[in-house]
Amino acid sequence: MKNILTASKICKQYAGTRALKEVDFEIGEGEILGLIGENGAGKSTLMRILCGIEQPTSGDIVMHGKPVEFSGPQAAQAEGIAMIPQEVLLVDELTVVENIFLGHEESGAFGLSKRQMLADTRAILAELDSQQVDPEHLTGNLPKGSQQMVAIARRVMQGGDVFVMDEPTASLTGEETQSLFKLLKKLKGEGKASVFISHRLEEMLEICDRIVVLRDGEHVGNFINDDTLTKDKLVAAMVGSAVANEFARTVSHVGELMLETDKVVISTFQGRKTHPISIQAHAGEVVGITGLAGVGKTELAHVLSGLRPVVEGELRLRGRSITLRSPVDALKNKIGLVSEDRRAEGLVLELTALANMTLTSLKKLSRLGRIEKDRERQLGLDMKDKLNMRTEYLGRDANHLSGGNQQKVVIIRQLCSEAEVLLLDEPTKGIDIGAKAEVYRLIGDLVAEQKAAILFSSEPQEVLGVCDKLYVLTSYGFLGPYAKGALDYAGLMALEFGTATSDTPMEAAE
Amino acid sequence: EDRMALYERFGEIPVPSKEYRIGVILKTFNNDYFIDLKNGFQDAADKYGVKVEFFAAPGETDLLIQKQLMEDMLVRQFDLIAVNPSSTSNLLEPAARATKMGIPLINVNDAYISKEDQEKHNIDIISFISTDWAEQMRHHVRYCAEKLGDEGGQIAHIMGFPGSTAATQRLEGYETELAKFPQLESVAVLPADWDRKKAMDVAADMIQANPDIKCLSASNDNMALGAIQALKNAGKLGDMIVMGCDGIPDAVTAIQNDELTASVAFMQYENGYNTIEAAILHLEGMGDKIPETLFANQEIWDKSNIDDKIANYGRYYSGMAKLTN
Amino acid sequence: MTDARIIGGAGRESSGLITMLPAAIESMFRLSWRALRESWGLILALAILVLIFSQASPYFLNTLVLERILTNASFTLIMATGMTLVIATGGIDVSIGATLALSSMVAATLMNLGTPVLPAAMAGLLLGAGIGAFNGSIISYLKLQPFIATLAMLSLARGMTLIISGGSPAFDLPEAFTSAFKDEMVMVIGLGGLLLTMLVMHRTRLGIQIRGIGGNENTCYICGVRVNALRIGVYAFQGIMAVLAGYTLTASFDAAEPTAGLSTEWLEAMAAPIIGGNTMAGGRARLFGTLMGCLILATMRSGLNISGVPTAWQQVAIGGIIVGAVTLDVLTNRKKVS
Amino acid sequence: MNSQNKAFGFIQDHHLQLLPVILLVAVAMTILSESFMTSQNMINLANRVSINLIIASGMTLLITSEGIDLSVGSTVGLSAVGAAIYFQNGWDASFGPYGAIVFGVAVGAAIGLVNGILVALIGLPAFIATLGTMLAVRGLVFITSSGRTIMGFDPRFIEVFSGFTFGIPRAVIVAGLTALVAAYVLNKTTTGRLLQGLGGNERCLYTAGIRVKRLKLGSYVMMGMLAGLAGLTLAASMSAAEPFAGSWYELDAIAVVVMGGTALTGGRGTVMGTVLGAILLGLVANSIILLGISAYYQTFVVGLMILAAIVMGSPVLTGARAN
Ligand SMILES: Nc1ncnc2c1ncn2[C@@H]1O[C@H](COP(=O)(O)OP(=O)(O)OP(=O)(O)O)[C@@H](O)[C@H]1O
Ligand SMILES: Nc1ncnc2c1ncn2[C@@H]1O[C@H](COP(=O)(O)OP(=O)(O)OP(=O)(O)O)[C@@H](O)[C@H]1O
Ligand SMILES: [Mg+2]
Ligand SMILES: [Mg+2]
Repeated sequence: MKNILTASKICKQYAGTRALKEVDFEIGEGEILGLIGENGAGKSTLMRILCGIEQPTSGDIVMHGKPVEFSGPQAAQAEGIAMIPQEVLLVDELTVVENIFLGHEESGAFGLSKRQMLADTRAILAELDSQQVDPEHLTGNLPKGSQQMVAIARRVMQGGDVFVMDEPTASLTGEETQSLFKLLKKLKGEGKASVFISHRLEEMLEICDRIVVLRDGEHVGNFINDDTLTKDKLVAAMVGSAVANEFARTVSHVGELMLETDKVVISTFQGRKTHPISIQAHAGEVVGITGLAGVGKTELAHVLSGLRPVVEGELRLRGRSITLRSPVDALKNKIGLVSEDRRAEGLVLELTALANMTLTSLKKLSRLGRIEKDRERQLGLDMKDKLNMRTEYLGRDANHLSGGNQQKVVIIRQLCSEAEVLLLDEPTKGIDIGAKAEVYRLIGDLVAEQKAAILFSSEPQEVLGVCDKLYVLTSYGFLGPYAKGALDYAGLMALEFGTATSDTPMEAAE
Repeated sequence: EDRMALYERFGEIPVPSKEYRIGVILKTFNNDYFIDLKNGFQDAADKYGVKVEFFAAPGETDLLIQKQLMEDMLVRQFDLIAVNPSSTSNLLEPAARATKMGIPLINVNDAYISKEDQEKHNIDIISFISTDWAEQMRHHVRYCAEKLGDEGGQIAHIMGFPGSTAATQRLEGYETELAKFPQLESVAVLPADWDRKKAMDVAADMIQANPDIKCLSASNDNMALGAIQALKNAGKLGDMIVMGCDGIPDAVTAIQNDELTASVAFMQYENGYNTIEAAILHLEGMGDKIPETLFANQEIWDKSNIDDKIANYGRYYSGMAKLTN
Repeated sequence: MTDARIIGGAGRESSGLITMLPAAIESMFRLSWRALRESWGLILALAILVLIFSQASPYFLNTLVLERILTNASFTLIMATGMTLVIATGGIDVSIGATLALSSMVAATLMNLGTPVLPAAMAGLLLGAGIGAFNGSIISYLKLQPFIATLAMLSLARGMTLIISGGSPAFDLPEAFTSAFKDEMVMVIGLGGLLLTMLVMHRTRLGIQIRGIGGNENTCYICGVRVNALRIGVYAFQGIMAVLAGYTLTASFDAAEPTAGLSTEWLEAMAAPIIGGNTMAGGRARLFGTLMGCLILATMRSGLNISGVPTAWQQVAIGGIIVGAVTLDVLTNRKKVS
Repeated sequence: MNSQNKAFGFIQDHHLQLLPVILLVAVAMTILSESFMTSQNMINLANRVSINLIIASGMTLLITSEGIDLSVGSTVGLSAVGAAIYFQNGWDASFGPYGAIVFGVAVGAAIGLVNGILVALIGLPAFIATLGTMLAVRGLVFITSSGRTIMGFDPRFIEVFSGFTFGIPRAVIVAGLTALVAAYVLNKTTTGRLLQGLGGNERCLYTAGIRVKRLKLGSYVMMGMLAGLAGLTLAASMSAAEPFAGSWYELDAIAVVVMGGTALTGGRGTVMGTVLGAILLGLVANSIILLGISAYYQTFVVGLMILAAIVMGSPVLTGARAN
């Protein structure tokens, strides 16, 4: 197998950090290469360099045997490198078609050949099993998963020899991931190479031929994916030490009833009404809410945090009925949301990580409206220790943090503001296995302090592993609660897809 | 009564055969000077029992708005329209249209629709009732030369908004007249856009840069008063001659208080008044009595004559009431 | 790179005149339908204005007035069209008034110096395009904020105008020039420019890419859109439109005024697109909305004049009406824009 | 690096981007004109800057929160005329000469409130909403002043703004204090932090449960009050209120804010930069006159200087991050 691309001794120095230290890296024709590493290991940075979005401080890249200097993304594209960045880069104001053909529009005798482009768009979306996406819809209003698929479609449409995908599956669902893998295999068949980044090691083991591991910007491992390769080996290489059961967390005694929804009906972004939803979240327990994408998990989270109105039914906090007109009310009632869409809702990218953490707890950090900077910093330091973040990150602008660290910042904000009911919508999206374990542990510690946590997630392992009590949101009904262990993976899948024979939900977990 | 003595221009004015509707379009209302002009129109109209309607753009430099304003006026079928154009050209089109529609026009005050333009665009203008702008600044220079005597000295000019007719013509008068007095050295010509605050800042810096200026000529009273303020702040009030133009109430007060040295006063009130009389003559078919151009008297007002000027003319300054009594 | 494409090559050959023509027509219909749906709040506002004014004054409903309104709207439209594109890229150009004055002054002066009309007019247009291109360049390459960059240009151009003209207008211009930009020509230029721009925005890649820049410059860059070149082009276009507007003004004055385009002209050219539902943030190009904006402004002015509302009160009314129109639009359909 | 400082409240280095330009001009002027480095000229300079600075300080906060207010110029006019009318109607008899200050600021606050309601509550684009109020309020100025310049302020009122303290003109002190407070609010207080957040990502603040509307509303009222204060300062320094007082002040204010390095896209703001911007603008105007540059060349030269200043401050050249 001959190499398409070889990068040697790549270094990248940022104002604050050395993101990459003399990384060597090569990829061959028809190879699917996995790239893993903790948050901030330098994966995205390396990819950005290979794609000409950033220039290396030192080191050189050889492609098809000849050395290349990528002055910019166009240059890299010309060489046949196709990048799908970590943060989905679509123009929200443009339609799906317009996005897919952006910069490569097709013109005919009467200007744009819109029909043609529509046809091609439908074709490629079909290829990715995303027929449901309307090509003339503004991408801004699409579900995250669909947005990711559109971004992938665009790249494929524009072609290339090396496809670089930075955590594409982070916002994808199971099926969507499978269609993506189908595509990767197809590309492989055509002798194209792909670089694939993910924090889901199972995926890595499933699809990759070879897996490269980065740690603190250094190349620390290179594994051929044969059947001897195991998740633990990879974890060990990534973290430097083995991580015990990532889901391990202190199970605490269940206390008073905190948040309760009584036959609450909500409307999804697509305007569909859900079945009546009745959940009970007690202090000291982690309640899971799962279901396929589009069933309305996020919407439920939004309803519980005052972002969306309740259509029918009643919300109760500690038994007394409450109405949440806006997130302000939620904050007053000490209900906090860790939003799924971290860039759009979670962070102020212009503010430092620290400022983002303390955004909702400024009152208690200030006297007469004056922020007491050292107390603020102290709080930040304490918090970042809990999720072992590097101190230097505190002072860095949020948009210069790696994806995972951004997610940590958003979670820390809720911890600072002393929320008693914590709503976590896909909280581990795009964070590394170590961090995941910490987040779970953290959730554990929280509920141990007699707080309630509600985890909205579409990752079966996660909900099955972490939650004391599980509800399943499906198009045909609202199921649950199921006690921990009452469901296994297969059972859960069966419920989500509605293929299960009626499973007897347990009585409220006590 | 004395107004007749002062302003009688046309002899006996006939009683209008009907209540004529006369449209008046001015540059702006937001300036004492134009308000006095307006009052001239109003008083005459009341006296002879004709109807006037006033229009004006917000500011003197809103050429386009004034043009559109007049175009819209035309549909309202006035018997005669008096125009005070913001520039020599911005009202040509509507004026031509008016003539086509058979609406007689009188050109009041500064911007003058020239003979050539009148022919080129077939505009009939009965009369140009105005003031000689250049002349006003000539007054300034002469007054200054007389006061400073033979040894002369430094003089400076604060002009209005660069590019506006009045500012340009007044500057021209200032410069042409200066040529006649070698003993006067013009050290600065600076624009302050008719704005009092700007004039204050400009003057402050100007006297800084040229400590021995003997005479400040401002293109209107408003700016002159700004300059006065600057002199006060610098504690140089009274060190130099300051001259304004228009004779607005504030200026008169300033002269009485020995702050402003002099102002070139001219009866904008009179222009308004005469225009109505001329209009009536024309509409009554006695157009032959109207001269092609009619310039209002203008004279230097200073401490020496201010009080009896006020005594005589005061009441014709709408703003003077507060001074005379 | 099309050969490298993997999927969706199907039926490319069939793209010929036969399939294109109906496509073009059909999409035109869809567009105009969407335009109507997007801006019915504005249409409503306009209707209300007409109703009020026709009640307020017997002279309002009158062909002469209608003609005036259309002409005035067209005049604003010439610049507003360019501004719509500038705003679509997420930019703003406050220098158009000054550009208008300068190029008109230059062209007029050249003509008075005996230069034939065509070259003189061309010179003015080139100057305008140059000024625009300069704006675009410093914004693109020096990453300056459009507002401040064009503000500097405002002073420069304004100053140049004064220097060249010495403060006095340049008059009696050749008949050939004035007649080419007078009366109905204003409407021709205004509406012609609008239709042409609409065509470009909807039928060519430029449309997508211009909106793209406003939406997410970075993405466009990564996707190989020539962001800087495009932005420079847009500002140059705006410059040209400003000059054309200047020429119509000069023609109707039969003189190039040093104080032309000082305030209202460019303020309204900036207001119209935003009244029309284009957002300062960029990413949208609602040219039909811009047209409605111009019509609302023109109707408002004439209406107030004819109803004999005193100038001062007119100002109040104008402010109120602008706010009212946008409110109506926001409340009817537009998403919140911050 | 600099963002680290920012977290702990230090001045970001690129806030001072205009300093070299200012020094350059100052040095050049000292050489070119002996009357430049005189105390009197410095006082003139400061006076020139002060009113713009009062407005620009508020505008910095507003723009940092991704707002903008084009109506400040008209507000200046209305508060000036308001104060004049206060004395004309002899209200000082009952409320004393200093009541005029309260009145003028209140007028400003009222206009700010209207802007706030339009932008924060109804959700109009700030640009168009305040353009509307800009025209409307100017109209009110014309009406209330009936187009005339109004004089006759109580000397005690004038003293407040136009007197001297320790040889420093009061107007300058007022402006200086305003800038200081603005800087303090922006860098040290909860409000400032939230304003930055608002400019950075409004959706995030809303989701986090912060009273976004109230915050916005407040910022516009604040802007209005400062414009009112500027109006009073103007009226006092002229001891007159003109119908056109304050025209185009909004442009000057926004210009210096942006020159100073605050992004119109919100999220990042610097009062320090604004102060320098205001100084530079005043310096240019002052220099032109000291050098006796001919009337018709002034506008051009001003443009040239602004261009030079912003080019030198360009993120590309200073290496600072582009917003
Ligand atoms: N523009 C920047 N300026 C300064 N530091 C940066 C910048 N971009 C990234 N970094 C730092 O470089 C390091 C590598 O970041 P990178 O985004 O490559 O991590 P990653 O491996 O992609 O992490 P994740 O899995 O969370 O995406 C991190 O420490 C990050 O904080
Ligand atoms: N109209 C919309 N406004 C805001 N966000 C939207 C909208 N439509 C979709 N989204 C986003 O797209 C994502 C998918 O939402 P959807 O309700 O379809 O799935 P879900 O039930 O939340 O499942 P998941 O959380 O796995 O996406 C959500 O994160 C939501 O934030
Ligand atoms: Mg990454
Ligand atoms: Mg979701």
